[in-house]
Amino acid sequence: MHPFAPVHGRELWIYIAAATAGWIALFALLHRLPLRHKRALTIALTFIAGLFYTLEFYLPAKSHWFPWWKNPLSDLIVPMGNAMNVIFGFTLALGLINLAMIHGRNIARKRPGWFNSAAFFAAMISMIVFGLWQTYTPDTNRPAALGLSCAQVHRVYDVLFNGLLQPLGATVFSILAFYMATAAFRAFRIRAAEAALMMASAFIVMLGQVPVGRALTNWLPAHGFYSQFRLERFMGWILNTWSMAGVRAVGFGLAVGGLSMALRIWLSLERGSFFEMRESKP
Amino acid sequence: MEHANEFQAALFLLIGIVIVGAILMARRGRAFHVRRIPGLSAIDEAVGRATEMGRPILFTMGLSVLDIVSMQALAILSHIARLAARFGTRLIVPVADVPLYTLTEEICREAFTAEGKADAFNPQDIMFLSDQQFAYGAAVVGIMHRERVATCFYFGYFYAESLLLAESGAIAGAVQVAGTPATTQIPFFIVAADYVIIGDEYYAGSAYLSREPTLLGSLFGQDIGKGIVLALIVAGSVIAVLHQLFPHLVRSNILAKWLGAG
Amino acid sequence: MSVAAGRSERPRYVIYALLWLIVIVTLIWPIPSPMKASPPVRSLHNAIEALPRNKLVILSVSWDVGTRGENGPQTAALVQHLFKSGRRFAIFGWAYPTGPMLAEGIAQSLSRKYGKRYGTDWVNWGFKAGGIPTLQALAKDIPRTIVEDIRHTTITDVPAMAGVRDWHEIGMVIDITGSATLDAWVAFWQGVYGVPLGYACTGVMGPEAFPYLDAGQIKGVLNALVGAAEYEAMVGIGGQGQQRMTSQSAAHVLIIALIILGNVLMVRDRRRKAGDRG
Amino acid sequence: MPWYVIFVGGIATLGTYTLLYRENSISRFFEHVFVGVGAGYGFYFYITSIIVPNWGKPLFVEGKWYWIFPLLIGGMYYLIYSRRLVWMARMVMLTTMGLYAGLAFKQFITVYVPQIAASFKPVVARSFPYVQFSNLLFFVTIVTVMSYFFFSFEHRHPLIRGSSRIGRWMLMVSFGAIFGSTVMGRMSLFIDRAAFLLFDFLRLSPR
Repeated sequence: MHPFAPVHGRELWIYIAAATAGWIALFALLHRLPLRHKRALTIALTFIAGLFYTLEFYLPAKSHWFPWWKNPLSDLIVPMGNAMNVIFGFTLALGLINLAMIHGRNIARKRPGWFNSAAFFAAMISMIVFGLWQTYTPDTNRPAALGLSCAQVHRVYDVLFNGLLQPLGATVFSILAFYMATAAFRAFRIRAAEAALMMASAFIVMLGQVPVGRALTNWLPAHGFYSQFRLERFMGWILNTWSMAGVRAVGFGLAVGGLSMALRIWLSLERGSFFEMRESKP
Repeated sequence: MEHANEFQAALFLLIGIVIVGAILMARRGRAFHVRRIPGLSAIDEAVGRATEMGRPILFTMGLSVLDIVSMQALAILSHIARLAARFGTRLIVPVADVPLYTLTEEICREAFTAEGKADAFNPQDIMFLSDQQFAYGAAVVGIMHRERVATCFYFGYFYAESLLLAESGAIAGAVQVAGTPATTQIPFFIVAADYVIIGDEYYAGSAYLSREPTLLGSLFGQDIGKGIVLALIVAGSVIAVLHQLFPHLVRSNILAKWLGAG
Repeated sequence: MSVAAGRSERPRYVIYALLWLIVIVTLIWPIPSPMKASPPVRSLHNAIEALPRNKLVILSVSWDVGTRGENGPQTAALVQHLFKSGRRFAIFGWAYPTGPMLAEGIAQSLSRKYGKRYGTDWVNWGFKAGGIPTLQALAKDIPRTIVEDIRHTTITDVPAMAGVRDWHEIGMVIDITGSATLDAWVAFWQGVYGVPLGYACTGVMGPEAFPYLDAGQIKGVLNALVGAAEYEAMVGIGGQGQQRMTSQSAAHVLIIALIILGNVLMVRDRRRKAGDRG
Repeated sequence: MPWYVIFVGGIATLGTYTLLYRENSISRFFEHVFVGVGAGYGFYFYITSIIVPNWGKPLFVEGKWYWIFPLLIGGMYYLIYSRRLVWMARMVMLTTMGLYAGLAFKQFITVYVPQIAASFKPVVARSFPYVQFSNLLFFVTIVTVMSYFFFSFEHRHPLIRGSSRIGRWMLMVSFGAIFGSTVMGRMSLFIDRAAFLLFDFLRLSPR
């Protein structure tokens, strides 16, 4: 029988247990290797992983000279993507553990403000509980559990999502508008000609975007040569020509820089304790 | 374009080989030059000012997490920490990421030890504050005012907190030096800080200070890569002009076709 | 130090109060001002109008609660245009788990006005992790990558998904975003398969979109709330964007005035100091 | 939205805005609640939107036993908390980074090569002088800005020195555009909250 054929029932569990045991045994063996060999293994794996997408793209799909050629890696794109989706799905709880550790420590040591950490846990747990609960119960008046009806479960979730998560997140970020306003008055000093040029460009963009700025140059004709000097047109020209050229030039620099960074990672040329897998000192 | 054409693959190979070649040459001991970067010379001056005034220096990497950007910031921090140790100036480093925090402390301790001032190193001055953007921002602002810092350094990847930090530093009257690859935050540093290291200069700066052969070689290779891109743009523009002026001689922009456009 | 800090607190409160005041006043008493769509907005609108009707549009919702004030009205304007012109669309998220839920709320509340129903007129693919490898897989096999919609129906059983297998059935992808997601769509969809791409982004990222627009990699740009307002005007609907333009104008004028005032005061202080010395 | 949702939302909004006065216990409380519901939402959503349909279904319903491997690989990330086994976590992370490196090579061609081709603009042409001027400005800007970002030699030659100096000036126009656009975005965020407080929470309506 094909080893990757689907299996069911008890057989499935045996397969899963065997695969898990095999995996653990493999890594228990690898763990005994000296660090040098572990590093060599990592270098090899990193290289192979990078090679996958590189060859998939740079090898042609079909070849004129070799009619039997077909890029073999293209068929693996879908399974690879689905596997990465799930692998990342499993790792995304890492951030949660980090947060739980910080706040758990605050509560355990009764640090000042520990009740805020308790509020963190209360909010997190109720979101998880009611989120899962409302997903798997229909929105009806039937009783669910704990004296709550199904509709009430949905209502609690509504409060958590639309009453807390949405307004809190939006408000926290909107505070930036206030910081911007005070910084405009207290910190944005035009000390050099460079900053003056920047501010001129910024003022044109700020005014050209909004009705009040556009109204300033309404007296200019809507067509013909002078229409180019209407604020909204002028702003569009700055964004699309002048500023665009600068942004694109910076982008080319970043692209080559990104390419070199990717090469360094792929070929394990990067230095530093993380990349060389050195044990950090206790 | 599901797969690269020959010209695209050749372009990628050319730039890739140049970069890797330069890195390997640098590692074999070939010395590469890095040009003077104005913002960097300001670092020594800014440390000197804090020493004269007898007030502390603040170094922040914003919300950076442990990655390549922050590792280059640590190279700059190491340089600043050695200067601070030499002059006996206090250095405060608030961090927003736990793994980065442990590495930061290690780097500072090493820098103080290298200057023979291991006992002057105060681990309390390297601190983890919070990984929440505004909680971190507010706490750093608090430190700036309480400790009356004379100099602020901003190196790393910054988000919206850059505005809050640079404003408070400016009000505190500190000399501020900033460098970040985050293009969107550079404008705020330009108006509120004294010296700004722009975009790619950030990577050059850390290579310059750390003298790490891999980074120096990579920088040289990137320069050649950028040179190739620039040469393509100039050549393509010349062909575009010829195409406009003599349409029957130059039928189309062949270079653009090779690159896969149109 | 406390004296200096105390003194510097006063202008802070005055500025905060001013910002509150002008925004509240202009929200309650807005001055109606017709918006004229700029070329990047118009070209996105026209690109959607030119789409064949049998193709699906992907709304990639890469924003979360933090940028709701900008991306929310953009999403609403685009959804209304798609409803109005009778084009099916799929809501999909791969950057923030909240995104597809927020967009679903917007689509739900607008669907009544246009008499549209979930499942036949739009579908919600929910959130998928895995980043770029997942996007690549999506292009080659949509049902196997998505598996279930947000209501846990098997994706091939949703009427709106009839006949949708891979990128061939996708007419356009519109990336509505508050973070750096554009490169991924350009690199692994538009650049590879030539699927047209639309873009709606926050103000911070607006200027960085124009190199892509110039190279034809994106069809058009909605930049922040102003982009939403212009799009509403273009489609001929009312909406939050246009309602809030007076406040937006007032806030911009306030910022410009504060920068100028701050610098005038600096110059005056400097002159006074120079005068004391002389 | 039902009234109780709006009521809770209004209180949460006002509570967060007390931060504008100064750091205080109310704003800190709401900040923690925000982080809590955010983290909780992410967790519950990953389970219902990814783990159950994309992993549980093929593994347990369809019997594809090899789907156990993503769990084993994903689980290795958690070993970063163990000092002895951290090498496994680093191995998985570096392999993933290698995978992304391969993607970056593709990205270079599909994102930036078309932009290089789009930069071939005729500086001299038989078109409107306005278009020609724009093309010239574009060409000068892109060349000078790129020359500013050359690092491996001193900018001594007057040509390169002049070019890189002009490049830095040209960059200021781009930074100004980013500045102006950022102001616009930040203000929209506040206007959104103010509109919520006025029209939903206080039930006023625009005149």
